[in-house]
Amino acid sequence: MFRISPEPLDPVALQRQLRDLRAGACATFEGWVRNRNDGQAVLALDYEAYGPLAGKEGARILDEARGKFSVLHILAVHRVGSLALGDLAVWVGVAAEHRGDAFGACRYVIDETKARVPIWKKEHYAAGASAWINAATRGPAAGGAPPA
Amino acid sequence: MFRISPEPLDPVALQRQLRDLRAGACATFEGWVRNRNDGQAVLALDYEAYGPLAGKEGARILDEARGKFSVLHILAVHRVGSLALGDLAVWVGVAAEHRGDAFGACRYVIDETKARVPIWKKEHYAAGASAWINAATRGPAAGGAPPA
Amino acid sequence: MKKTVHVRYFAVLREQRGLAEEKLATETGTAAELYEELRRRHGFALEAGRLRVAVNDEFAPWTTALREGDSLVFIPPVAGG
Amino acid sequence: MKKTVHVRYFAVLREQRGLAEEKLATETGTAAELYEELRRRHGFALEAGRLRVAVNDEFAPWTTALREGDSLVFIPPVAGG
Repeated sequence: MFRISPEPLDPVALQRQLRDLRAGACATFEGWVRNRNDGQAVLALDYEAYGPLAGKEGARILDEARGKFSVLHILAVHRVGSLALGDLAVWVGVAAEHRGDAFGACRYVIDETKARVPIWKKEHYAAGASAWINAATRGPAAGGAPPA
Repeated sequence: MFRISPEPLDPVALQRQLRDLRAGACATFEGWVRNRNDGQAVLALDYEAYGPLAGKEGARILDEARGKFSVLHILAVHRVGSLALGDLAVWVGVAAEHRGDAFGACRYVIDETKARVPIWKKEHYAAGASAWINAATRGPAAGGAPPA
Repeated sequence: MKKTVHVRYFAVLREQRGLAEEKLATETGTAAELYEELRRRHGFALEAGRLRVAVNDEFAPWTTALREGDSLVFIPPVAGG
Repeated sequence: MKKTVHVRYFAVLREQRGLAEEKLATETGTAAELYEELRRRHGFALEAGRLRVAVNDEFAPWTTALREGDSLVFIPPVAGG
């Protein structure tokens, strides 16, 4: 299942949903808010999602992963809202009989999620500006960074 | 750090040791005791380690991973003793700035641990026999499986 | 051929538009034409080539013909994770 | 050339030997020769080619010459994880 969550994620509760006596391997990925990006000191982040389509596209990614890898359970949750440094932004967990499939599916889901799911990230910098990531244009930053 | 633990592993406490505001990615791997192997129903496992050398070889693997990938923290713990179905046998966690390094190092550590660290696994089967994994010889199973 | 469509804005477009959604009466025929009209009107920085478009909560070609009551979202480059 | 060495047994070798460790007086010269002697004596199923050997808690070549007081471990195929 793929979910967008306005509430903080609980990795322990999430991983519990993957438990299966047939599984020999569980791979998880957590994306954390880090304090630097592209050389700038980051203070906080906002994530925003286009919920209905994010849910559909996420579900398609999970289906694709199930087709490419032999897995028992996949779960992915992306946080939205205002996040602080160190906060958990995205959690992906996969249970499989064998570790190759667990790693492969987990990697596939996070890679495709970042590339395709309509979620946006705005970084707030120590220098005072803020920017929507990936939205820069050739002119001034497209993210509302002040001219200063 | 690489450790052998006779006590049950606590993934929450382990992952807490990886926290770092510079980290954008955390990949973890858990090896679980599964209820089948090679077509046989498994009831339980015993793990046994040659502690001093397991610790040294594990530390070398972590050093190799640090050389191959850009990581902030790596932690790996392997359980020994009698384990039940679903129990956590091995935990590997990696925090890194970027996810490619986190996944790569996590995969490297579990692959090399399984291939090189002197730890052995005895499976107990529903059919009554038991066997040391990988220790089979051309003759009868080398693991003390009864002739029945 | 005037039709009324519903547009929701996210992220950088929401900020540049100054609102999250609006109902629009338009004479444009396709999603691409509507985006160009809005871009001119509101000065959106991003070219259509950097965006995708969703019609009625599903990805759609830019050439999709607009129909009365359609819901549109112009999707800036995503950045989840 | 008789020397006394300490041997610890793990996993399948521990079970086939029936004990976890022992002190041995041996006239064999190398780790490989000692394993063959023990294999003949105790009927170990695994050939040396399937094993590795550790001398004084470190992997060592099978050709390592035994010295008085050495600690040896014959390492069956590993199966962690």
